[in-house]
Formats: sequence, structure tokens, C-alpha cells
Amino acid sequence: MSDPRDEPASVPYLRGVPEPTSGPLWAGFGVTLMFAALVTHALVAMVGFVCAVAGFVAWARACFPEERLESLPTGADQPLPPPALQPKGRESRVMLPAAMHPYRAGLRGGLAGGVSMAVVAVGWGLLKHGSVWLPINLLSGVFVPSVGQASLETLSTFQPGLFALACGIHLVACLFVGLLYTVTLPMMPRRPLIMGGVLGPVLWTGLLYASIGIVNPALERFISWPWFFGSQVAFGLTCGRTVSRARRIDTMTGLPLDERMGVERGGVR
Amino acid sequence: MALLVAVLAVLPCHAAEPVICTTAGTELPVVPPHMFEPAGPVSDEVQSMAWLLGGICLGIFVVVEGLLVYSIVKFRRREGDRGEPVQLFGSNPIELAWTVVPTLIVFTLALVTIRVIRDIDRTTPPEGAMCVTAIGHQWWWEYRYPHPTDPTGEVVVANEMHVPVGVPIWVRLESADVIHSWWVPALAGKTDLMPNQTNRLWFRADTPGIYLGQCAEYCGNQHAGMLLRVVAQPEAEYRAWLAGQAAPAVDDRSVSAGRSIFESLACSTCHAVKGVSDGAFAPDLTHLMSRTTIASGMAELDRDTLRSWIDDPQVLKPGCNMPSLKLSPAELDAVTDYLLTLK
Amino acid sequence: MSTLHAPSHTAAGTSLLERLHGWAITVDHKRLGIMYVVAALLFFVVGGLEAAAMRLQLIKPMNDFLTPQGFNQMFTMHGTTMVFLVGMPMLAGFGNFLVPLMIGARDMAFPRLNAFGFWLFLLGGLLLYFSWIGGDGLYGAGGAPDVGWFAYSPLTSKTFSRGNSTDYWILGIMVSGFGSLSAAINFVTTILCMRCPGMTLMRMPLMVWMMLVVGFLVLVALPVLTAAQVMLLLDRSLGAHFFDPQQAGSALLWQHLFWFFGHPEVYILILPGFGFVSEIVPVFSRKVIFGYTLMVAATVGIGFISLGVWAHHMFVVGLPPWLNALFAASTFLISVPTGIKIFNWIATMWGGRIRFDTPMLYCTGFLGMFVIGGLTGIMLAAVPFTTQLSDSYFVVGHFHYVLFGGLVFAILGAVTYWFPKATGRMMDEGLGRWSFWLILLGFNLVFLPMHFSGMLGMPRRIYTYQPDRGWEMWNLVTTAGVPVQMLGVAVFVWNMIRSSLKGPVAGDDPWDAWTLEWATSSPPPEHNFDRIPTCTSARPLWDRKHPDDPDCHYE
Amino acid sequence: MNAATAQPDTWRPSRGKVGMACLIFMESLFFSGFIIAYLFYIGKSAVGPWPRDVLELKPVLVNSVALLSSSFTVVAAVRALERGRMEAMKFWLLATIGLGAWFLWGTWSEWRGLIEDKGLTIATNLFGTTFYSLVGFHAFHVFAGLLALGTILLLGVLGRLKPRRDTIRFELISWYWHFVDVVWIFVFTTVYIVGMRP
Ligand code: HEA
Ligand code: HEA
Ligand code: HEC
Ligand code: CUA
Ligand SMILES: [Cu+2]
Repeated sequence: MSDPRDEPASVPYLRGVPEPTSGPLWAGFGVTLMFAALVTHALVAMVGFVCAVAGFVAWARACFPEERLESLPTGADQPLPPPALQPKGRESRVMLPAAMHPYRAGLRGGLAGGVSMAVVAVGWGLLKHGSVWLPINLLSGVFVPSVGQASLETLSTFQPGLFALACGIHLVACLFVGLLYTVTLPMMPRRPLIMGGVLGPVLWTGLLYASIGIVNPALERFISWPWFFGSQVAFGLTCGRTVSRARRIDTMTGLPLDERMGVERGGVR
Repeated sequence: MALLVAVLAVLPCHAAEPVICTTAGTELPVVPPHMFEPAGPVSDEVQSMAWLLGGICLGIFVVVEGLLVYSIVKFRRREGDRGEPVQLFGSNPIELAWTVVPTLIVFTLALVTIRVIRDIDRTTPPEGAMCVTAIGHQWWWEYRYPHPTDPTGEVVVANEMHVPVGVPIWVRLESADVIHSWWVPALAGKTDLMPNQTNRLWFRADTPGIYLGQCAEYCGNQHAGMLLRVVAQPEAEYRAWLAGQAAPAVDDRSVSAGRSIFESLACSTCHAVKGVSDGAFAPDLTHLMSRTTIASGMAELDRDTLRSWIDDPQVLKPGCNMPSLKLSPAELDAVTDYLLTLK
Repeated sequence: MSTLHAPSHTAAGTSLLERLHGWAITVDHKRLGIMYVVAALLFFVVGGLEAAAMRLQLIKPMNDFLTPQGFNQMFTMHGTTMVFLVGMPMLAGFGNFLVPLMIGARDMAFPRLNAFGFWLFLLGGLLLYFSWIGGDGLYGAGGAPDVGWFAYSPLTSKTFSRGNSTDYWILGIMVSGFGSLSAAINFVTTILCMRCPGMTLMRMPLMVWMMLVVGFLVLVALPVLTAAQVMLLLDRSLGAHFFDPQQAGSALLWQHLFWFFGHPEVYILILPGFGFVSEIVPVFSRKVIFGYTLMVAATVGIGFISLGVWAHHMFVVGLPPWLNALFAASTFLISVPTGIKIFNWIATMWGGRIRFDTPMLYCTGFLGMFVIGGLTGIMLAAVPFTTQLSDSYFVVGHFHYVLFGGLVFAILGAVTYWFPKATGRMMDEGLGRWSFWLILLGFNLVFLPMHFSGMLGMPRRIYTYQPDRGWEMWNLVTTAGVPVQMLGVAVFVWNMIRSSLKGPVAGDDPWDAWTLEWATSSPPPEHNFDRIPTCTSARPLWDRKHPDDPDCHYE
Repeated sequence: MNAATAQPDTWRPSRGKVGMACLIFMESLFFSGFIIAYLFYIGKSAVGPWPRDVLELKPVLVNSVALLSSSFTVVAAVRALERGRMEAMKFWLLATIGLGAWFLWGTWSEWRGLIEDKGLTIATNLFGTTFYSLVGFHAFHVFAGLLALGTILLLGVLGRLKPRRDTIRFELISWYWHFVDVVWIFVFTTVYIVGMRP
């Protein structure tokens, strides 16, 4: 890495600070004039050229053959030693409160939740419309405009492209929500399962209820809200269970919200 | 932001008093140039998307500003506070939470946006579409319609665009000089008119009306004076209008004095009057008087404005590309009278 | 590799002339920094007055306070000034003043290049303004450029823009751009090479991190603008055809090149603002910054993503839908790292004991206002919605919320915060509060209504509008806010002038802060530190103040 | 972590190297602007002449070899300075300058041919526009590099170079020279290979 020809392994300007010079001012002035000449007169360019050359020469003389520095108060070329710090004693300050390494659990929970949600959704398709493909095709309607206009028959058949797309969307969303569960469930006041398994789905379903027409018009045409809610609860419960079984996260219940969120004060003490 | 919502809610009512105005004998409401009274499928879809986005952003706004205000109120320094508060360096789970939630929102937004893009941004004409070419000039509009009878010909019209109600219109956008942008909010979002490139746009007007808009890309001096008007009328009236535009100019002997001034002066080098002159630099005047406005919507078209326009266009539209030809009052009257016959 | 000379004491000259000469030949980063900031403030007042003229013209429909061309020159000069002669030098100024102090160095890596950069910026700016006199080629009454700050071709071609005004725009911006490039090289080198012992990368103040990323962004983006401007210059002076549609040249090429620069540019402008906030918020909340590592990661992330979103300024030019979709997605993505920053700042305040002195007021204002601007940015990134909003006053509203509500608020906070360091005197609290509340009120009066007029269909860059369109009220409110804002700015400027003469003496560390610039005297000596400090954590002064509980155990 | 972290780290990269790297980085973005414009406009000219009709590969190839080999001679010159062998240093440096000048002369004669015989100027068509600007800016950079190398040669002849002190400076200049060569590889590929395809 370090090259013996480099400057000494310390901070430049330990021995002095650069001396003032008018070089840069003249150089800048000259360069500007040379450009200004393009819209004024060739004479301006000549003046500019003279200024620029003078400036660059003055500049070079400040740097070469050796940089001209002004001397400093004596002793200034030695860095200040670091203060005497005491070894770690108190632990009044913390960086990582809340859960320990639960991210993997979250991803796993997301996957598991995703599966159970899919089971409910596919069940709805089978029972109500006699097709396992319908819910899958409908999901891809977030992204594919033609799904919004397609007939029920088309939507009830297997469509490889839509299938892949729906799986992708489902996977990404479930993984992220799973991650979210791992970090939020420990913060819930009590009974994380109820919060994650019911409250979350209620909120989410409500949000979608208000916006489904724009978010996914295809789904809007067929959706059955009880079933939809059911599938969300299935996700929430499965995911929540997987996550909460992975760690003893209820160590924190009983602490005030600030602390559970880890924002107010270190959690584990 | 709360104000924003309140305002959004009243916006549609705010400008909804329809102004009645007569063109070609029918009464048409003037539709204001904004997106809150969508008159067709394109602007409609955009509007619903706007509500979605507005809702999401409002939600985020409330949460974030709420947290901010809470911490301002709750955690301000109080009398008697001593020493430093507990130092907290961060929290991986918390930070992960506020990375994941926005990511999810962004993911959803991206999916929906892309779907709507593909839904409205057709690269092939919609079924049963009628094709019109719009050409932007500094600072007026030219429209070219397929000729109603002659399949190879075109009908050239300036500044006021007429379309039949309920028919999808497939507009080819071209520019004669610099970049312009065609924007009639109630019908469709804007698309630029680029020199050397043909852009496309489609809309459908579902109710009759005069739809306002204006050029939305800065195009020089009179960018502000490059207004747009689209007259959507029932199919039959539209056909009658097109037939009228396709006809040659009215030739009224009583104004031949004005006509010969028009021909002998520079007017004819810039302006076309079918059968009289064929300048292509400026608006076609063959059926000038079938329009209700002059100078691409800057003023109502009547004898006085027309006369003062010809006298010195730079008064009404400073910087525009038509010079004052310094006509004597008599010549002015004659030319004005001539133009007034071009129905 | 150096020769030593006795100090020349240029600063200590007695006569005014000697003092001026001292400033002119200085290579001291602190003096250059101050000159940058003062020059930028002057340009800010000029740009603000241009804005005020525009607002006066738009106060009512069909007004004729300005001619169409006059108005077009106003917004061109206003935008150009604010972006290139206020935003850029402001960040270069603060970077210059602060970076060496914060990393415990005696000067920038290339002090003379630094001075050169400053003079290029200043002279470039003056060259641009010289166009008011020489714009028509020294023969006529002169005329400033009127092509807009992004100067879309072919409006800039000789055919549509006669005279020399557009050439002045090119040359002025190019020259001051060379200045910015010099500054960027200097920042990157200084930050990588001049840190004091113990100042590892992950112990640098966040402000320094932002300047590092900004340095890289400038090095990536600005040369592309320069290349585009050179092409335009060749078109205009040698008859080349880069942007000439008559010869099959493309108007799109300019847009791509410009926005490849232009979008990173807006983050170049805002990142130092983020830096100021990241320094001020912890000190006034009395807490360490929340999630330092993630803040650094988010900064770097913003830097990278911002290079891949430029076409969101071109959503209506007729790009293929898939390209629009791609750019919409990447644009949305940038809200994730930005959001992280916002949340981390709020988390820093959370649980603190916040002192609301003027710098903190401005930073709180920043947080509140920037979020609004960011969210309207998100709306603009949704292509279908943008077909309605693009080039309307909604966009003008958006970018003033991020530029004024974000950048300018952060700058005003930073000026108040570091004023005692630069001058040795405190700014007045009472006047500071007045200016803050006036500016906050005026700012919202001016820029909030712009969103409504924009949604009601008002395009930007129009010198006048028709009376029947429902825009009157909003424009009236907007204009009415300008005097309020102006008063606020005037109070601020007055506060600066007065305090620099007779403000209370500040002492070395008036805010009880934690970064190295507060470890030396106020104003710092020419050599910054009598002895170069040694750094033990990201908050070296905390460690010195609390040796019993130092930070370095928690990094 | 413990008090050990309080130990200062002291290694920092060299200012000169980082600065020169930044300059080179910046310049390469400047060139990419012109290269992109060139690629964007290949085959789009409204009128002739076209690259295939007027550009000749052979002389350019020879020039390229000259320019590229100067990268090796400049390395030799730096080495020589490092070892304090001033005569060898001057020889290699002179060789480098000679090769660079040869290249410039080659560009000059190519341009003369194009302008006088083939009637291609910067204003002729898009090809002319992009060609002259891209190749011209490259030539300009070669010229700037030659000025720098020439200054070093002058200092060397005057006996003002000190190996210990100045090797690093010379090496930085040589970086710039390599950069100019590498850019030429891109320019060459763009103009004479991609641009010539039918
Ligand atoms: C400081 C300058 C600055 C900044 C920081 C930004 C930030 C952003 N801008 Fe802005 N922009 C400009 C300056 C800036 N902009 C300027 C000057 C123009 C006009 C140029 C001209 O035409 O003259 C412009 C124009 C502009 C356009 C083009 C409009 C048009 O002309 O059609 C678009 C479109 O996408 C856009 C988008 C964005 C986005 C998405 C962000 C994002 O970075 C914002 C991110 C921030 C947030 C989103 C808020 C905080 C985040 C959270 C609280 C997390 C949760 C949020 C979500 C999950 C959404 N901007
Ligand atoms: C940092 C960037 C920045 C800042 C701070 C501002 C600040 C302001 N801008 Fe700016 N604006 C832009 C960047 C900025 N703008 C850009 C990039 C454009 C696009 C340009 C284009 O389209 O090309 C634009 C465009 C733009 C427009 C749109 C023009 C159009 O499209 O037609 C408008 C219209 O109202 C406007 C208004 C204002 C106002 C009222 C302020 C006010 O906030 C200004 C307030 C400041 C003052 C009023 C200072 C004056 C103070 C005094 C006079 C005090 C007295 C002083 C002493 C006694 C010493 N701006
Ligand atoms: C140099 C070219 C030129 C000449 C000569 C010229 N005009 Fe024009 N004219 C224009 C242009 C360009 C416009 C469009 C102005 C605008 O709206 O920006 C125009 C617009 C008009 C309009 C309004 C058209 C509309 O639909 O809004 C009328 C009427 C008109 N001209 C009449 C005349 C008459 C009469 C003369 C001769 C006395 C004349 N012009 C000479 C260029 C010219
Ligand atoms: Cu045409 Cu603006
Ligand atoms: Cu952008």
C-alpha cells in the first residue's frame, strides 16, 4: 500500500502553512478573460493570456521546486497526544437494544406467512370460482394493465408469465413484511401475535379497501373482502408465530414504548 | 398539507362554474385547464392515480411531521435539566424498520406507476381512433386533419382544434422550430413536441365543451401566449365544421380592395388563404372567422382586435413573429374587412 | 519538501488597501471559505431581487411590469444564479471553512488551487452578469440570457437566440464550473489525505462525509455539463450541428447530457445541507447522531442512485414507456435513503434535551419543509401524474421546498451556527428568531400556493396569464409572501453585519459541541491548531470533555 | 472495542496521487460526453460524406502505435529518474515527446487531408461535428501532456531535477500521459472501428 516515495506517514503542513500568493488570482482572471474574449474582442484574449501566464508562473514558483511555507509557533509540528481515556466502566449508553439476531427468522416467517396466505387465497379461488389460478393472475394485475380487462375464463387458466410475476411480487412483499415483523413485534406492548396477526391485517385490509381501485383494479372486480382479510390474518399469524418462536422477545414487554422501540434509551441493561 | 387536502377537495367546485359560449351555433361549456374535471379516460385514470399518490404522501406527511412535532414538544430542554441525556448510538432493528417500510411503499408505488404508464401511454393507436397532426410553431398551433373527401389531402387549420365527442383522438405531435408541449389537462397529460421527432398522444373527450390549455414547454418570448383550445362537439357538428374548413376561401367581390392589399403586401408570403396565397410560416387564414379567438387564444376575435392586431401585433403579443406592416388607416380597414369575410 | 519562511502577516496590514490585498492573495482555506459564503450571499440577494421582480409581474393577470423578454431573462438569471452562484459556492464555502478544521488539518490539500477555484467562480459569475451590459455583443443595450436555467436546445441555437446572451450563459457557467471542479478535487483529496491522526473514515463528522460524496458527484456530473456546453459553443460559434435539428441533430441529446449533470446537481446542492443538519441537530439535542453508520451508507447510496435517475426530468419528451418506467422506479428508490436520514435525525432529537437556539430552529424548519418537498418529488416521479404536473408551477413549488425549505434553511442555520467560529462573535438570538419566523412564514406563503396554481394548470415560465383561469388568488398570495420573506432575509443580513461588529464575544466553544473545529480558538489562527489534535472517536471533543465515559468504547 | 482504538492511525494516501486520480477521473467523464455524442450520431448525418468514404485506417494505425508506445518510453523515463540516471531519463523523455509529437503531426495531416481534399469540416454534417470535436479534444490533451513533459525535459536539461524529490511528480505526469493514451484507445475504437462499420 504505502509507497516509500510518498510524503511521510503523517499530516501534511505539520511544519508550516502555505504562503499567500497572487498567482491564483491572476491565473483565474486571465483564464476568465480568455473565455470572455469569445464574446468580446481578441484583444481581451491577449490581455487574458498575459495575466494567465503571469499567474501560473507565480503559482508554480510558490510550489516548485519546493512548496513555500510560513513557519509556525514552536512545537506545532508535533501532534497533540490523545487524552487519557478511562477504560470502559459504566454502560449507560448502548447501541443495539431490542432483539438479537432475528433477521433470519423474519425472512423465514415471511416465507411461511406467504405460503399460508397463498393457501387461503388459492382456496378462495377454488371454492368460489373453481380455479387455483385466478388469485394468482389477479395479483399480477398490480403490474399488468391487461389483467384488468381480461375475462374470468382467461383469468382462470394458467398463464406462465403472470404466474412468474405474481410469485415475484408475492415473494418480495412477504420477505419485506417478514423482516418488518421481526423488528416491530418485539416493540408491541403485549401479545405480539394479536398485534401482528390481527391488528396488522386489519390496518392493511382497510388501506387496501380504500385504494384497491387504483392499486389493483383487476382484483377489485372479483375481490371478496372476508376472504382477503382471512388470507392476511393467515399471513400475520403464521409469520408472527414463526418470528416470535425464534427468540424470547417478550423480555421487553412491560417496558415503556420508548424503550421498547429503542429510541429513548438503551433497552438491555 | 392538511390545507392541501382541504384545497384539493374544493378545487373541483372552485372552478366548475361553466362559462357558456357559442361556437357555430351551439352552446358549449368552457372547461378550465386543470385535471380535476377529467373529461375522458386518459385524464380520468391520471386523476385517480393522483388521489392514490396524494393519499400515500399525506399519510407519510402526517406520520413524519407528527413525530417531529412530538419530539419538539416533548424533548425540549426544560428548566432544571442537568447534564447530558442518555447517549444512544443507534438501533439496528429500528433503522431496519424505517428502511423496510419505505422500501415496501416504494415497491408498491413502482408497480402501480408502471402499470398505469403502460395503460395510458399507448404506442399504438386506440381502436377506432381518428388521427390529427399537431405542429407547434413559435407561438401558435397548426393542426392537420385528413381531408373528408380527398383521401390524400389534408385540411390545415390554425390554433383551434375541433374534435368529435366520444371518439379517441390519436395526435401526432411535431414541431416546426423549438420544443413545445401540448397540454389540455382535462383531456390528457402533456407531451412535448420535439423538432425532428414525432411524438404521440391520445385522448377522448366524453362531453362536449371547449377545453382550455396552453403550451407547457418554454419556447421563447411568447411561450405564455401560446394558448390551446380544443372544441369537442357532437359528431355531426364536427363533420360540418371539417367540411367547412376543407372548402376554399369565401370570395367576396365587395372586399377585393382589401384582398389585393393582402396579396400585394408581405401578408401573403407568410399566410395561406386557400386560392389566394400559400405562405406556410404563419397561421392559415382561409377560415379565420370560423375561430373565436385570435393570436392563439390571446384575445376574442372581433373587428376591433383584428384591426389593431394587423396594425401592430406587437401590442397584443409582444415579441411574436408577425411584424407590424405599418398600414395606413384606410388600408387597415380594407384588409380587416377582407379578413372579416373569411368565414 | 518545503521551505519555511517567517509569517508574512498579510492579514495584519493596517490600511484598508493592505487588508484587501491580504484577502486577494490569500490561500488560507478559512478566508477563502468566508469569501465564498459572502459572495454567495450577495448573489442570493441579487437572485432574490430577480425573483421579486418576477413575482411583481405575476401579481395579477395580464400585468405589464416586465416585458416578456425581461421576464424570461429574470427567471433564467434567477435560476442560474441560485443554482450556480448561490448553492454551489455556498457549499464550497462551508466545505472550505469547515473540512480542514473538522478533520484536524492545517489547510486544504491544494491551497493555491483552492484560491484559483474561488476566483474562477467569482469571475465566472461576474462574466454571466456582464451580459446585462454586453449581451448583444457590446453594441446594443445588452441583454441577459433568456433560455431558462437548463437552456434547452434548439432554443439556444443561433437561429432562435441571436446576439451573445446565450454565449455569456455558457461561458459564465463554464468558468465558474471549472472553479467547482477545482474545489471538488480539493475536497476529495483533502478528506482522503489530510485527516489528523486517529481520524479514520468512520470517525469523520457526517458533514465531511457529505462533502466527500459531493466531491465525487461533482467530478462525475460537472464535466458532462462542460462537455455539453462546449458542444453548444461549437454549434454557436463554429457552425457545428450537435443540437441542430436542421441537420438531423437531436434536441434530446442536450437534455440527456444536461440532466445527467442536472439531477446529481440537485443532490450536490442538498447533501451539504444534510451535512449541516447532521452536525447541528445532535449538538442542540445533546445526543450523539442516531445511526452514524447507516447515515454514511445512506449518503453513499444517495450518491449512487442519483446518477441513475436523470430522465425523470424528461418524462414528457416522448421516451419509450419502458424507459420512463425504469426511471420512475429508480427515482422512487431514492426516497428510501433520504427517508432514513430524516428518521435518523428525528431519532436523534428523540429523547434529547433540545435547545432551540436559532441554528436549531432553522434545522427543525429544514426537517419540516424538506419532507414536503421530498413528498411532492415522489408525486412527480409517478410518470402518469407527471404528465399533468411536469413544467407546471407544481414543479416550481416542489423544487423551492427542497431548495429553499431544504438548502437555504440549512444554510441559514449553518451560518448562525458557525458564525461565532468564523468571526469570534455570536449572532443575536432575538433577531435570529425574528428572521426565522418571518422567513418560515414568507416561505410558505410564497411556495405553498404554487402547488395549487400548478395543479390548476398554470405552466411555469409564463410571463403573464389570462384572467379567467382561476389562478389569480394563488398568484396574489404567492406574491404577497415575498415582502415577508424579504424582510426575514433583510433581518438576517442585518444581524450578520451588526453581530460581526458588536456581537458578544463567543469564546472557543459557545455551543458545547463535539467536533474538532470547536477545539481551537474563535476565529481560528492561520494555522488552525497550535498542535494538530489526535482523534479518538467520532466525537473527539466529547471524549475530551468526558474522559470518564468516552465514545470510543461504543463505536 | 477498547482503549486500543484510541491509538492513532497515521497512514494517508499521497495528496499528489489522489489529486491526479481525481483529475483523470473528471477528464474521462468529459470525454465520455463526446464519445456518447459520437456514438449517438453514428450514421445519422443528413448529408455525406460518411466515415467510410473519407477516413483512412492505415495512417491512423501507425500513429496509434506511436502514441501507445510512448506510454512505455515514459515509464522508462520515470524509472531512470528514480534511479538517478539522468542521461537515460532525458533520452526516454525525448523519445516520449517525439512519439507524442509524431502523433499530433499525424492528426494534423489527417485533418488537412480531410478538410482540403475531402471537404469535411466541423460544419459539414453531424459526422464532421462529432469527429472533429472528439478527435480535436483528444489532440488538445496530447498537446497539454506534451507541454508538461516538455517542462520536465527542460528542468532536466537545466539540471534542476532531484530524483528523490521529483520522481513522484514526474510519475504523476506520466499517469496523465497514460490516461491520454487510454482515452485514445476508446476514441480509436469509437471513431475508426465502431463508426466505420457499414
Ligand atoms: C435540492 C434539490 C432537490 C432535491 C433534494 C430533490 C429531490 C427529489 N426530486 Fe426534485 N427537483 C429539483 C430539486 C430537487 N429535487 C429541481 C431544481 C427540479 C426542477 C428542475 C427544473 O426543471 O428546473 C426538480 C424536479 C424534479 C422532477 C421533475 C419534474 C418535472 O419537471 O417534470 C422530479 C420527478 O421525478 C423530481 C423528483 C424528486 C424526488 C423523487 C426527490 C427525492 O430525492 C425526494 C426524497 C425525499 C422524500 C421522499 C422525503 C423524505 C422521505 C421519507 C419521509 C420516507 C418515506 C417516503 C416514501 C416511502 C415516499 N424532482
Ligand atoms: C436555491 C435556489 C432558489 C432559491 C433560494 C429561490 C428563491 C426564490 N424563488 Fe426561485 N427558482 C430557482 C431556484 C431558487 N429560487 C430555480 C432553479 C428556478 C427555475 C428557473 C428556470 O425556470 O429556469 C426558479 C424559478 C422561480 C420561479 C418560476 C419562474 C417561472 O417559471 O416563471 C419563481 C416564481 O415565482 C421563483 C420565485 C422565487 C422566490 C420568490 C424566491 C424567494 O425565496 C427569494 C427570497 C430572497 C430574497 C427576496 C432576497 C432579497 C433580500 C433582500 C432584498 C433583503 C435586503 C438586503 C439587504 C438590505 C442587504 N423562482
Ligand atoms: C413575417 C411573417 C408575417 C407577415 C408578413 C404577416 N403575418 Fe400575420 N401572423 C404571422 C405569425 C407568425 C402569426 C402568429 C402569431 C402568434 O399567434 O404568435 C400571425 C398571425 C396573424 C393573424 C392571427 C391568426 C390567428 O388565427 O390567430 C392574423 C389575422 C394575421 N396574422 C394577419 C396578417 C395580415 C393581415 C398581414 C398583412 C398585413 C400579416 N398577417 C402579415 C406572421 C406574419
Ligand atoms: Cu410553445 Cu411554450
Ligand atoms: Cu431530478
